[in-house]
Amino acid sequence: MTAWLPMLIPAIAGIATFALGESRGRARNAVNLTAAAMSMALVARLVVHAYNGTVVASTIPMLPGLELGMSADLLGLLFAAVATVLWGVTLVYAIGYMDHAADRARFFGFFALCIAAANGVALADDPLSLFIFYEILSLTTYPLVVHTGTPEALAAGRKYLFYALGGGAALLVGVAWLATIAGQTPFTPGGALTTVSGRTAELRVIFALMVAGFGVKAALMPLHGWLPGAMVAPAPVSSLLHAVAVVKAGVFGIIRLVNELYGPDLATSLGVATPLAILAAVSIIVASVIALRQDDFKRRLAYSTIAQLSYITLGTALCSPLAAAGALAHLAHHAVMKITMFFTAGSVYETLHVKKVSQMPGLARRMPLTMASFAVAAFALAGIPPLVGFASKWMLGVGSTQGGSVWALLVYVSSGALALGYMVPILTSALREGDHAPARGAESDPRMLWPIVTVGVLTVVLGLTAGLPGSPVHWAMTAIAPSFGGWTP
Amino acid sequence: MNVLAQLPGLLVVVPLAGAAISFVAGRRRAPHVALATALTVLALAVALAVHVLDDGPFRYQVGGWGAPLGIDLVADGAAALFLVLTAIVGLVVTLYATAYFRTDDETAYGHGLFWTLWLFMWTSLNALFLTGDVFNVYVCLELVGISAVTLVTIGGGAEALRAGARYLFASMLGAMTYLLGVALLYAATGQLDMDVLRTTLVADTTAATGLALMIAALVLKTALVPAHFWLPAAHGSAPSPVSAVLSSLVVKGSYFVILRLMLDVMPADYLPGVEIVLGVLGSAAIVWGSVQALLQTRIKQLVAYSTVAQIGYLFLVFPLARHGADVLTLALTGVLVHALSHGLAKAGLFLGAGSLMTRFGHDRIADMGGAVRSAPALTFGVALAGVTMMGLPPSGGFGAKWLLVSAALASGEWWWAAVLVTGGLLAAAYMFRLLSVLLKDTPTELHASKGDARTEWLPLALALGAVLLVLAIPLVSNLAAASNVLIHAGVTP
Amino acid sequence: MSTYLVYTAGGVLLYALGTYGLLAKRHLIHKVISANFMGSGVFLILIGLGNRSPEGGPDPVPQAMVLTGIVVTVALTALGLAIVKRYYTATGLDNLDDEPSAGGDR
Amino acid sequence: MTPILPAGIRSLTFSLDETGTPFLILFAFLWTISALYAFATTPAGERARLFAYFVPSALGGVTVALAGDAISFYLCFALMAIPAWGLITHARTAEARRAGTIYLTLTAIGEALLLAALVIMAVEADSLALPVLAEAIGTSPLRDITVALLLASIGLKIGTLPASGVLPLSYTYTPAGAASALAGASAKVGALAMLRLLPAGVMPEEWSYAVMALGMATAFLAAILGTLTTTPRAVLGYSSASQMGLILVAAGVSLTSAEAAPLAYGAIVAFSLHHGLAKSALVLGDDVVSRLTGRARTAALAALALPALALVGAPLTSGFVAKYALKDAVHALHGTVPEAVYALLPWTAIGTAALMLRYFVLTRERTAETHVSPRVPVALWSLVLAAVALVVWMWPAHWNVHAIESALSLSSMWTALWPGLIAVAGWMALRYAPRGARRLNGIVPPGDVLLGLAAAVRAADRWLAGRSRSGGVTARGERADIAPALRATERSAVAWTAASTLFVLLVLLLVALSTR
Amino acid sequence: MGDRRRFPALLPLLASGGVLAFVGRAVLALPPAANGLAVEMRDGAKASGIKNVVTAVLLDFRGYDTLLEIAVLMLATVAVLSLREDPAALSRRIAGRAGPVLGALTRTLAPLMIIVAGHLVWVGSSEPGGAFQGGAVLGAAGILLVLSGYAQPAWAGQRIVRWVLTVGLLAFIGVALYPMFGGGSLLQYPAESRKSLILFIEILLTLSIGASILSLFLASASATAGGERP
Repeated sequence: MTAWLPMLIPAIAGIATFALGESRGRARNAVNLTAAAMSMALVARLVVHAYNGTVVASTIPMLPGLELGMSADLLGLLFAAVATVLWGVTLVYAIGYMDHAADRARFFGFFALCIAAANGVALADDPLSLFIFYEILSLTTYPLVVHTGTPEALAAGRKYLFYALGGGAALLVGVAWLATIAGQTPFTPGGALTTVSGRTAELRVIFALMVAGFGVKAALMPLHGWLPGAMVAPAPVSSLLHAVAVVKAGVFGIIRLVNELYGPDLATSLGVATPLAILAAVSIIVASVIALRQDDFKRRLAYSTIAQLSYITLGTALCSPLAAAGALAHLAHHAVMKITMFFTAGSVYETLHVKKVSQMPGLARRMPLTMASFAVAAFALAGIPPLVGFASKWMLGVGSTQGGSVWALLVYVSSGALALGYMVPILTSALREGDHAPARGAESDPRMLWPIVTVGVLTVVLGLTAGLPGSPVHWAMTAIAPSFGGWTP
Repeated sequence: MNVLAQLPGLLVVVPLAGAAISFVAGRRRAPHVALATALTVLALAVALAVHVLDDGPFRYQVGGWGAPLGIDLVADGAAALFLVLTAIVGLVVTLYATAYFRTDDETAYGHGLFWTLWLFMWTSLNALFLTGDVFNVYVCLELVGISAVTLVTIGGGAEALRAGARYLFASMLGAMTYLLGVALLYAATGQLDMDVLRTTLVADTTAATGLALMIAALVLKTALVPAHFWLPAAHGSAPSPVSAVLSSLVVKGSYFVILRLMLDVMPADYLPGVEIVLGVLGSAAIVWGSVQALLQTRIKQLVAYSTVAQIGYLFLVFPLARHGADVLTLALTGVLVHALSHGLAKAGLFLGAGSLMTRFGHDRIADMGGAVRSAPALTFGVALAGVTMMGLPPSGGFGAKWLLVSAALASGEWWWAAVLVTGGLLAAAYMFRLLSVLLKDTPTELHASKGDARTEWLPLALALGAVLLVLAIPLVSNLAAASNVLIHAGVTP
Repeated sequence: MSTYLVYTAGGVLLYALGTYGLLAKRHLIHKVISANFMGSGVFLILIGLGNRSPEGGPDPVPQAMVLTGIVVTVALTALGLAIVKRYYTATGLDNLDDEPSAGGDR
Repeated sequence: MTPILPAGIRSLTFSLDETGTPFLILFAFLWTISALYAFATTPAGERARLFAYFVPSALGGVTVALAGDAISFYLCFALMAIPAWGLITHARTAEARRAGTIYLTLTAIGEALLLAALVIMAVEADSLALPVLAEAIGTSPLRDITVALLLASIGLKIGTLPASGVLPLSYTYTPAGAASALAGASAKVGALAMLRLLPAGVMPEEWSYAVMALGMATAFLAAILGTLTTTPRAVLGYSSASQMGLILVAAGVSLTSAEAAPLAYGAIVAFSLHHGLAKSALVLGDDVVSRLTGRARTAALAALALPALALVGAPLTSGFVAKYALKDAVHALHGTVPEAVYALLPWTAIGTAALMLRYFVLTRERTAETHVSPRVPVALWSLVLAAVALVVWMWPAHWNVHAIESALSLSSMWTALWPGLIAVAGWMALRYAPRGARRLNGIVPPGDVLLGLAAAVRAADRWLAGRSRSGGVTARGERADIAPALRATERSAVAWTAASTLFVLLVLLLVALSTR
Repeated sequence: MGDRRRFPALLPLLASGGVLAFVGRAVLALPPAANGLAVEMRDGAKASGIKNVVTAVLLDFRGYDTLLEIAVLMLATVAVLSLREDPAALSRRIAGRAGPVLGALTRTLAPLMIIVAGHLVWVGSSEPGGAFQGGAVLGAAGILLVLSGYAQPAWAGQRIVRWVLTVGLLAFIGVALYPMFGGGSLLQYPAESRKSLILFIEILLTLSIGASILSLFLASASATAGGERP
């Protein structure tokens, strides 16, 4: 039962939020923050268990011959931890951001449900369970995307759904097909399809279908079209979409798919890993180049997200242990970096109504702490040591090379260069003399400022402590090791 | 009296008595009669389902004669499932109707005869789900047809009358076709009981012609494309509680008979090629119905065309049934789950549409912006019903889609899976066309006074039921295993 | 040609005629009557085919079916007429094609 | 865990070794002078802005000599290079900004290439320690690509063709103090990278020859470009590129021959020290001269001769020794290409001499621009000049004994002098050249082809943007609306006669199928 | 006029022709001799004690069909009643205007018809006849009385009318339920009281059927009368 709690606690919080209604703001905040704290404590406990080799798991019967299962293994817990911790941070931020907005009950309710779904995706023990929570995630995100109810928001929401449901459909067919040929296939490090012999053509098609399904949320090109548009949502939602839950669910799905469903060996011998890797590589480069050309702040971040997600996909698809571990670590690292950036974007919009990079001159003096946090995250994203982004990029690069894919290494380093290319102009624009007068008093609502600083500091701290037991890097390596047989880092 | 053994009989007679009594009771007391009947029937239906789950299917000899002399009722898992669905939807619709039909105008809504007509319809549906006799099916179908046509016209507008007239003629055409089929079948076999027919049917032109006519007639009553011509108008212009019942239950009645005839009564390949035609028409229904739903500008027309599409899913079981017991089990369980979830969700959707129309005072989708502000629970209910229509988890619709897709893939005929998936996506398209308007941020003056709380929460309750159905799939699967189709196919010992 | 075939053939013919009427006749009353044709056709077929017993004497089951069928058809016809009349009252139309009534022949 | 896993701060190691020491001294000296100079010459209001970039850049620029492992090296490299953008754009003019953008782009690419090479080397060595890396890559199957990556990265740093414009771009708009550090120290990190990372004596000869040829080409071509520009700083930039081309020749030598490698390394170190100090002196000198008037100005202009002569390689200067070391290194190789290079090496001095003349002329033309007391700048400049003069005598002797020995021979004196004489003669001749030739004066903007490249990229971007906009419009415009057709189809399909007939036909179809 | 969107008339003709052909073929494919269930029914009828086999089939073997058939009839009545317009207009519009001849005729015929109806019910168990036939005659008598002004038209708003309409069905239901308490199933008449129970049903049914037919007529008439309205 404990394995269900990381999913159930936010879900209950979400329902309670709906039940409390619009007017009881204090109670709503209390419920959500308490739930976040409880989830964090719970995940922490599960992590300790998992590190000690005890994986808490539980199943309930669902479809004929198939069970719905949750299992708190290290791999899933990493994602769950990211979602849960950043939920807490985002909650504080969102309470500040949405201070005067309408429909907060709806907003926070669906927000909590999103986290519940993300935790469900994280801890799902088999493809079916994962699929179910994956789709729930699509659905619970929709109301958040269209939250403002403006025509642009609705259009973006429609686009989001079009993509998400299309992907979901592909995933459904893939999962169902796999179930018909392999039955219940709980995720197993190194591959769960040991009982299937032959049927290579079918397995290839299923792999492609599942990649198409996860690829939508992972914004793998050409399935990325929804992401830039979804930027119309309120900033906490963008943070959630990009950093915490939604897109990460996609790449996490790919991680599970490659490492624990097919297994690196089968994925390689079927010849499905390399095309995926190439697709991811193309996404990285193309998205980065497009990001260079965006003036809209959030759109630029969105294309950056597309590129960074494909880091993870590429690392996973290389089927090399260190690259896979790097991919997993990057899942956490990118979350921290990108949430800083989106918080910044939200903060400058909410405080000064700045939406474009070209409107930023003067911002560095007007919001020094905010922009400093952003700068740190930006450099981390470009992979400057010893910040957090470097650690995973280094792992990915080393892993690529060890796996014999120097080309992937070149993709990574090129992308790092491009990241500098699209991040630095934001900083330089903000550093120019401009219209925004230096701050008098607080630079923004403290409930928005301190979360930004917190995650900003986190990008430094996690980078400096990379490799210590419990750090995402160490965690990722421990979690990924079983998928590669006897590999020890 | 051993109630358990008498359940099939009671399930027909109790609502019939309710109908008669409600007529005598007059328009003020009729709602109470209906409510009491609804509760009783629900209890009976649930008891029957439990009984069937425990002890397996059983036959009930009306008059004590037994087939072939008398008429037998058949209580198997599938029948129990439809009976429970009918009872649940029936109860909710009855509750909703007590709010919806509240008016001081004595002549409105068929002079308060809604309750009687509705209980007659319920009777006929129960009878249809239970009957084991092909001629008795005819009588039941006529009962359903007359009550349905009348309920469509009960609102009294020109559009409703026109729809009712179309429905009536379609109904007549179907009834005559069916009766002709029965005549030929009886002439060829000398039997009317389905179980007897199952064991005695041999290849014969006349019998095959008769059965084909019967199937075709039932297809018309089920409104499978291209025989859907009467449905959108009828379901779209009836009062909302009626639309709910028509869409969620009535089409299932005739479908259930097709299911029995095709999969239980007739030996495999008795009507060669018909199962393929049904599958193809089902696919066409899914695509065409969804596309048309997408084009509608009025809310109930949209929901009605959605029914046209959702009916298509039910027919995919027939081509899949040719692929062995495992696929049949998956597919049958799939359509049963689909029938259930669609029944609940579509009723919820129609009730929700009715509540929206009452609040807005019109039925134009484009002008329903801002509903989410003033009626959040209602909007949420519509959205949840939509989730199940699209077949997204966690919902009953998802369970159905999963099972059917699995069956299609296991059969090797993957194109049915493609149709299913396309249907889900199209459903998403038309549902979100509606939802995106409801979620729009437009300040709207709603007729809040007309918003009885029941009309907001009952649709949500139904939709929630459709969603939570996903948890009951093991139960449905057990009921499917206790259905004669699977037992006679040798799946269940 | 056996006796039963005469009845049956008549029934089939009646049924086909009714079918045509229901399909093609525009006036709603015509349609109701056509449906009755179809019903009568089936009844004739039932009676006719029920009369093939080698022992003489008709088969009672088709007879019972016909009796039930007649009552049902009466009910349907009554409802049909009521709806058609009410429809005419409400719209002034006697067909389903949105065409003005032919006039005089309602 | 293997040592190449990222371990955050624990991955970073710093140590001082024989290779690092001269660079540390050079970097520390130059950055310190440059910091003081910049502090003294920058208006108080702008100091914060300048030093926000200067401090990290200097930090990286100095500690890079101490970096003991791949990650630290990369970190310091990046730390120095990226904030330098702020120094280049400090003037906030459009040109400065454009220069900054190009610089940053090339830096980012260079960083990326370096990182890629470092990753491969770390993997192949299964270690992060710098001394192990170059050794391990020599025997790796990934040797060629790694060396190519390294050379490309270093090439971008030191302004090798076709990126020869990067150095002029980075000096031209930068405030003098900071520019002196960039000129003296920044590009030398590339030299350090050669020593630290390039494998010695393992590459095929062709590689070596190609690198040497590229170095020579850069040396000549950058000189020609430099003479055609219009600001003293740009001239110095091209001069740097030209000089760094010579360093690349040394690197080329080391690639293929293990025996010649020590000589080549000596040459690289010597060149770095010599050029770093001399170029720094020249950059500052330009600024100092512009601050002085009258006799002081004349004296300063005269003093500029010292670093200028050193660059040309006049006897008794550091340049002379450095060039000699290079010659020795090249001479250690046999074959057509090394011999051709050997023969051509003295000719490069003509270009350098021409550049120095041009610099001189341009500096002399500069007028006083500021009224800040020139005392501190002059003092700092004097320190650098002293270093230029003295460094050659503090040479670690064992690196290039031969150079010291032969430095004073007559033949070598002549060898060192004639190119300068040719240059002077040529310059004189040019004064009487036809008008057409004179129009060449100033046709090369600092940055040369890079500017063109940047413009091309911008044009492509505009074109793309325009195309995607118009493309979108056409797509929408041409999309046919099928909704009315679908509605009409449904309307006729549900019309009674059609629909019921269709149904009866369906009945017939089913019957026909059933009774086949 | 109105030739727009006219469906080609040939197609319905072809379709009907196809029906003729296929049904004809099916009929011709039948063997000329077949018993159907005739033998079983006759044997069964002997066991049930009802002399008229058709009545036995209708009310006993397939009594369930008949129960639903009664339901159909009552349903149709309710349906038509629900479609009627303002009941108050009813009496105005169907004003009985009996002339002397019709009056005399009615005075003679009506009682006769009621007697015939009773007779038909009574002989139903052994000869052709029964509740439907009786009810039809009874209904006709009612129509005659209303048209000739001897009786006021009644409508469902009156409780008594509703009771009369319903009593047959209610009785049938009661009788159907009754055996259940004795362990039998629906409509399983106890052997000893079979005949009297059936007669009881038939009598009440005759009343209800007659009332139904009358109501159908009256309600339809009221719908017709609305023709003046736009």
